[in-house]
Amino acid sequence: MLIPCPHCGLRDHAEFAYSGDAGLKRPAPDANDEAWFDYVYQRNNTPGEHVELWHHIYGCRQYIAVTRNMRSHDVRGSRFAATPEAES
Amino acid sequence: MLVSIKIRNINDLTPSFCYNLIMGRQYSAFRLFREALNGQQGWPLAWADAAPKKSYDIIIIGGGGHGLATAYYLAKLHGVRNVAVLEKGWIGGGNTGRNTTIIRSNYLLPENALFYEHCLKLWEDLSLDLNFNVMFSQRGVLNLANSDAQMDAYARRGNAMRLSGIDSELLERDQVRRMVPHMDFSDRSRFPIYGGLLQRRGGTARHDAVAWGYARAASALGVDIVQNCEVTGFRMAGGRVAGVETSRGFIGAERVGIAVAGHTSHVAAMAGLKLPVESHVLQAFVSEALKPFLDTVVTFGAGHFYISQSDKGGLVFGGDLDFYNSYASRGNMPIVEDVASAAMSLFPSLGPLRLLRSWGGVMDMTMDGSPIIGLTPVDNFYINGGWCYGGFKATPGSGWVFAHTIATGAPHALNAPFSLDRFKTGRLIDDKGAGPYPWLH
Amino acid sequence: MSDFRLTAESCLAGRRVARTFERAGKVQVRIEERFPVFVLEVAAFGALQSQDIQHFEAATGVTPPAAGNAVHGRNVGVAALGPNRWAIIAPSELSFTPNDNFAVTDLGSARTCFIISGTKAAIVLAKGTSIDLHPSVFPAGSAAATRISHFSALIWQLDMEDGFLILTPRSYAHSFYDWLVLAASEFGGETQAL
Amino acid sequence: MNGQGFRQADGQAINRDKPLRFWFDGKCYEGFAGDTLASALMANGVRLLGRSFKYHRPRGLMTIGADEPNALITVKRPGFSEPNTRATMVDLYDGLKATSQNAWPSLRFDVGAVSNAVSPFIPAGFYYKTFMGPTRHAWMFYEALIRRAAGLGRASRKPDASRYSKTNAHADVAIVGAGEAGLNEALAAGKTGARVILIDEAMQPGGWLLRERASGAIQMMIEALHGMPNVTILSRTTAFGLYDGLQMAAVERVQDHLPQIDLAAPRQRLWLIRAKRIVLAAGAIEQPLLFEGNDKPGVMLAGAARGYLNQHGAVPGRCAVIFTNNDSAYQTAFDFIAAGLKISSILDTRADLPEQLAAQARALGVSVVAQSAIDRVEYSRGLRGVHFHARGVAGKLECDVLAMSGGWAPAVHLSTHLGGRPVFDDARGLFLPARMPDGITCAGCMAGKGLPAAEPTPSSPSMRAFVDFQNDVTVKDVKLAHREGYRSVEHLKRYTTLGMGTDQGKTANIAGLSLMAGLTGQSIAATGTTTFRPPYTPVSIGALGGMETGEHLRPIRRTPMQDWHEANGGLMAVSGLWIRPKAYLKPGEDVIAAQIREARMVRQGVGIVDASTLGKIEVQGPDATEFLDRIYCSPVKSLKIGRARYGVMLREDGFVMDDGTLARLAPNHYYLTTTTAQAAKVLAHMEYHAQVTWPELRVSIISVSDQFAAIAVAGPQSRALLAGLAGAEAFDDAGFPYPSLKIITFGGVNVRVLRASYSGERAYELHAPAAYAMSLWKALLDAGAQPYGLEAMAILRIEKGHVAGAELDGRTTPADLGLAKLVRADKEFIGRRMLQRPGLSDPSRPSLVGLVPVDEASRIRSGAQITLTDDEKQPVMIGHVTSVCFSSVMGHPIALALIANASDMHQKIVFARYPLRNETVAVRIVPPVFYDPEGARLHV
Repeated sequence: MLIPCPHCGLRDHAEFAYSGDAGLKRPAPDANDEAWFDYVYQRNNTPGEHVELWHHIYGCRQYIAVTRNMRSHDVRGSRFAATPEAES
Repeated sequence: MLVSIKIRNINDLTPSFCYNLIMGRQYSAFRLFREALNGQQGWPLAWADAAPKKSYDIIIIGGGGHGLATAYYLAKLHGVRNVAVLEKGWIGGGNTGRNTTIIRSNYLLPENALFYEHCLKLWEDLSLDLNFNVMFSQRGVLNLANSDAQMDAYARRGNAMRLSGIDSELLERDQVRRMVPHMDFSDRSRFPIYGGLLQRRGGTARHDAVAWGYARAASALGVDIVQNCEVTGFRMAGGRVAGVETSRGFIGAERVGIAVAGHTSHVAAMAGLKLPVESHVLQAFVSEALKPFLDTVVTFGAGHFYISQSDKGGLVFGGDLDFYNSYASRGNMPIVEDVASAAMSLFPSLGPLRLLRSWGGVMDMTMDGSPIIGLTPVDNFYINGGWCYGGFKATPGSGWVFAHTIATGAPHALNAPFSLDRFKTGRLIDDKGAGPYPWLH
Repeated sequence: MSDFRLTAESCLAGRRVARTFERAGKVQVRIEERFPVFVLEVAAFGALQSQDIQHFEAATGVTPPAAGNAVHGRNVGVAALGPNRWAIIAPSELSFTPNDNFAVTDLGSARTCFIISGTKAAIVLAKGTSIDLHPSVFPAGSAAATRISHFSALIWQLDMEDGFLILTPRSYAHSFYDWLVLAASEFGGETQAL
Repeated sequence: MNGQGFRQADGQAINRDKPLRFWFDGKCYEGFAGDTLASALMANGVRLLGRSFKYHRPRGLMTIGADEPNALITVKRPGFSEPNTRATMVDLYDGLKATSQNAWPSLRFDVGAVSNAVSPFIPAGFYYKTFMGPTRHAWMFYEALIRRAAGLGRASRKPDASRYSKTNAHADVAIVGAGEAGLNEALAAGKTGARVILIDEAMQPGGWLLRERASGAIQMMIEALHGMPNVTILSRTTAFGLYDGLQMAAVERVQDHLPQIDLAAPRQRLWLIRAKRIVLAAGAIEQPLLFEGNDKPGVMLAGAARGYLNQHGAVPGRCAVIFTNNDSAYQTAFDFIAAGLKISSILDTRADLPEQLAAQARALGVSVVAQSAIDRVEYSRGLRGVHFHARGVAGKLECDVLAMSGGWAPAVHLSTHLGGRPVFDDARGLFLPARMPDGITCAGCMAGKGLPAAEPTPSSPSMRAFVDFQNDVTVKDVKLAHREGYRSVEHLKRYTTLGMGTDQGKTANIAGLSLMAGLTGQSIAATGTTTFRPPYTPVSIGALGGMETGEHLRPIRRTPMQDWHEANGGLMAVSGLWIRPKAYLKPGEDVIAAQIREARMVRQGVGIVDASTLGKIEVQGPDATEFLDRIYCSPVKSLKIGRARYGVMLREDGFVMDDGTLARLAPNHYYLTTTTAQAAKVLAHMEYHAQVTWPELRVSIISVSDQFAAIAVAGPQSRALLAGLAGAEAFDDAGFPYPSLKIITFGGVNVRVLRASYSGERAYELHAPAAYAMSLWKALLDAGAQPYGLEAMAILRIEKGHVAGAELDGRTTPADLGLAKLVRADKEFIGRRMLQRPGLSDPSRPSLVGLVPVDEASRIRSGAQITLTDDEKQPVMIGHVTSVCFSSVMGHPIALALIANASDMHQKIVFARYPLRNETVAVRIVPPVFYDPEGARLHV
């Protein structure tokens, strides 16, 4: 499987460490328990497209947010996790 | 001696047993012999492929080992016979039919150890109980240790097991060598074998037979097994599940349990639940059939790898997850290569032997590596999932406690700790100590 | 207070012997270690402004190369490691003063530098790396932080024919060297003492 | 040596000037270069090549390729042997030695064949119905017997002497199959200058073209390709799997065709090919017909029969009967006649014969019988003839070979690897490739081109007809599966083992599912096929493992002092990727004595230890302080420049992730250490939060684990030792208090000296550039220091109650480890919120205590469980021993443990239970700091 790294280009996924759901937003310190529980533990995990983090540990060491289909493994796009979606 | 009808005590007079006996359906060598004389023409259906009724007392979604076992124990132990098992494809087609068939109860944490030991005890009687040979082979499960720290960790685990009444032995290097001599004990080994933890009562079973055996026994007790019936949604009424929408129409139910490991998240989502679960793919491999030379299940501590040899002669082995969320029951090459490297390193003679088939199973990976069996916020909706990659060995116990939970509306002491709310309370069951990173468990 | 001087030592000390392993009379791969090398990792906290680029050029004599590239200056080479991150490689000490927009980290001891050359150099590396080293895709001046077998490495296609510069973490370099020699053995090669 | 009695003048593939000697079951034969083992045995008139898996029935060649179900043999080589090898895929070489399998005492007389006689008693799935009693463990008894019958070939137990390799390749176009379609695709793509890789499993490209009587044309195509530098042709290479991202895996048999294998070079090579476009031109597989005796030696596929004749001049038989349901087999008749062999008759199952072909056959004097069926074959030490019936007629035909054709099925296997299902084409009655991702296309037969229409499988063939030859699945077994309800194709496969042999049912699956479709009354399309999984044909585990085996399974990480440790009595032990010295043994010393000596040395004088494996990270940037303050649960902001501090960080779920030392070098510049085990995780953890959680923070995180080697100098005399090397003033306590970091020049090199202590004694960690570390280590030795190892280090830290890996097991909170006071309530940090959950703040949680044996002579073991009583019946486990040592200062064993409700347990006597060795030791619970609790030694 190939992961499009915005810096390094198409690379085999063996260069990356998978790092889970890219959609998680750390709640404010005073957010309620539900919000925190949701952030740390609950995942949508619905079949189909999934935006997820791949850490390019053998390359540029950036966390890449990759849009990938969980059924077909087709990769639709990627961006640096550090870059807000808007800019990508 | 070959006759398998044996009544050890009154409990053996199970309904299914009597039914089979009366209907002349009882499997036995004698029956096999009789059938040989008329060309095996007299065998009835192993299980009736039922059409769904309008409604049931209990619907179990998922016709894998866990779902079928649940239905069987509901009927056998709790007297609930108006039960349907809904399977979207063919029974046993999920992870029941795609695993490396390893059975063990060698866990560190007491919650796990006690539960899996209960499963193991059920395994020991399963063939006789179901009158279907599931070929539970107690050939032993040997976990190799490759460092002092690992030996200490295994000692901790083994001692905890022994104090919980579970068999376990700590082997030194030379004892391991006597047991499995053709592993690499040379000095070119990257990770020398220090010793290992052995559970002799562990072993393997014939995975398909487990689904078929439970299906046959449950069917004999009046459970409807409905194949090619995909659940597409839940009909809710007053915060309760009223029934399920399926590819074969609406089916009403008093209570609904799901046992669809691998797909728990999206089935639960239909009932409005979000779970601490991710789906990941785990590959497994089988070699060409060879004259048996490995009679124990061996797991390799350094570089995740486990291997056993089936009764057909194939080496059955596997390794790590593919490490990314997936609902596709197939993996990729890096894991294939890494598993083969580990295989060659542990057994340097495997080089010329050939990999025959590889496959992938979709695993519910939970946030602490332990399953979820119990109640949900929806009060007549019960969940059984999150088996990570250890679901097969749990099959009988999982069905047993799930049946209890659904029938009585409350978890059994054995599955109480595996509640969904443990993640909220922080009373986690993290045998590996890996934290909320499902792909690391 | 005793008077002594510390001396630098390659992690391949004792291994850096000249060896030739021919195959069918051929020697097609050459493995050398360059020691000592001076390596700096420079990271900018944000996108480079013109004064940052000037600062960079003042220190290195070259403009920071774009992703996928490496450039030569006089006695210095610079390769792009990641967004706003570069490896500066030089045979001798070179100073790059950190400021509010640059973090500078000395990695001279952290990296081992190999030069792999010869007609089969790319073939040997292809045993371990999944990136495409074909000249049409990875011409001279290309650089990639990638994976070779179990090792993380920076591969830089040098101007010299069939020559690659490789930076790999020091603690792994021993194993990497053994891997290279094994990978090269089917073609015949030589390792160079320095 | 026997002559090649069945060799014809034909056979363009073989070179008669190159005779080769080979052995089969110890008997010597001759063949020619260009032969496969199969063709050479055929040329020598050897018809019996193997025994089937279940019934041990005699079997001969069925096919001419990778689809061979019967002719499985073991190739013996000096270094190793290769079981279950298809004779059809073995290129003949001089001196080849092969043996038959699954037969005892001999292939011709096989005792196992008795199972054939009892076959009525052992139908499909018989084992599910018996072997259950009388006791719960009965199966173990039966299994022992059954396993004796299991398996085909025998695996060697000796280490595999051969070498394997792996290579990554990239192409614009990768083509599978160098038959007519593949060659054309390669030429077309090659002309455009694209990088092309053409893969073919045979010894030379050409595919079926090589099996035509006249095949001059292809030589030109192949020469044209050889003329293109941008085209790579991989022969003897099987593309066995398709993977995501247009990746293809193939295995090249680099040396398997050579008489001598060069052990310095790979025997096989795994190709990992990434292409922009993949073309599947793998051709089609001929299917057998179902009739009684269809598995007998001498019964083979029609295409194979003429293939051997045309390609190798090997004669399957002198007089053939053709049995077919399609047009393709007529060519076999024509080729036989052209080769001067006899065709006794063509039996065609179809009512309407193909006029032209039938006329052509009759013109050659061959009778063609329509609507015919074979009732049985006559076989005794060879095929004698067939009994058939047709409209009106019935009779027997003499023959020594029966060439059958049940039609051709595209080799769709690869097309299904990415999840697609083959599509059934009703019109032509065959499965076409599945829908595939963009970039993958099919050509030739796989695209359905040039395949003859075949008549569907008859609904009720003979019960004794074999469907799966290798696994002995008969029509009767399929019917039994149907009768018992195993009707899904997957149930059929799993219940009868149909298609589960080494050939993965290439000649069995379609017949099997057609039969099931007939029985259920469903269409074949609705019945569907089982999924084909990689690999297409079996691949050696060695090739998949490549070079990364044995000592190369994982890299070994080495500190700069590694060679010295090994050369100076270091007792080395694996610890993660590192191999570290447990202790340095003096002559006559055992490891226990050595570690106690080393620990005392540190307590009383000074010692040095190689701590280079610690993780080291530099954090720089305007927001470095803010960032670290959120990462550590312990205070950071108050850390002054030049000072250091012990720090703890949590995972977001509130459990301890790691601990270490944090030092501030400059306002925006921090240097921190992690434990050896967690180094990589901590780096990734910090990068995650810097990039994902707080991208707005301007911070740079770089690992310097390899840049700095760390040497801890510990003991009351450490200062004196170091002062001797770098000057006393540098180590003046006023200017260099505990804990802090100072850069001090040693022998001209700046060294980061961290005044921190793991041993509880005055100690300094010298973090020196790794290149200079060995030189510094030597200087310390010259100054009189002696080294200590991991075990002594463990003693020293356990005596001080410092936690390490065994305590930081991913399940402990700061409070569990007695570190609660470090957790700052007045700031936000990773893990704060989850740490507040009841399960993590429950006072009954196991927490850290010390243990001493009541009888000081008795031994506590690491991994022991703690129970309240020594009662054998109802042991109540309240915790476990995490770390143990023999205390150098107290003169008896001490231990750290995690125990529930520890606060109420002080001075209580409990039991360290080690049932694995039947040991129970009474222990007293004491505070976890055994030595110098007030920390005075730090300043001595």
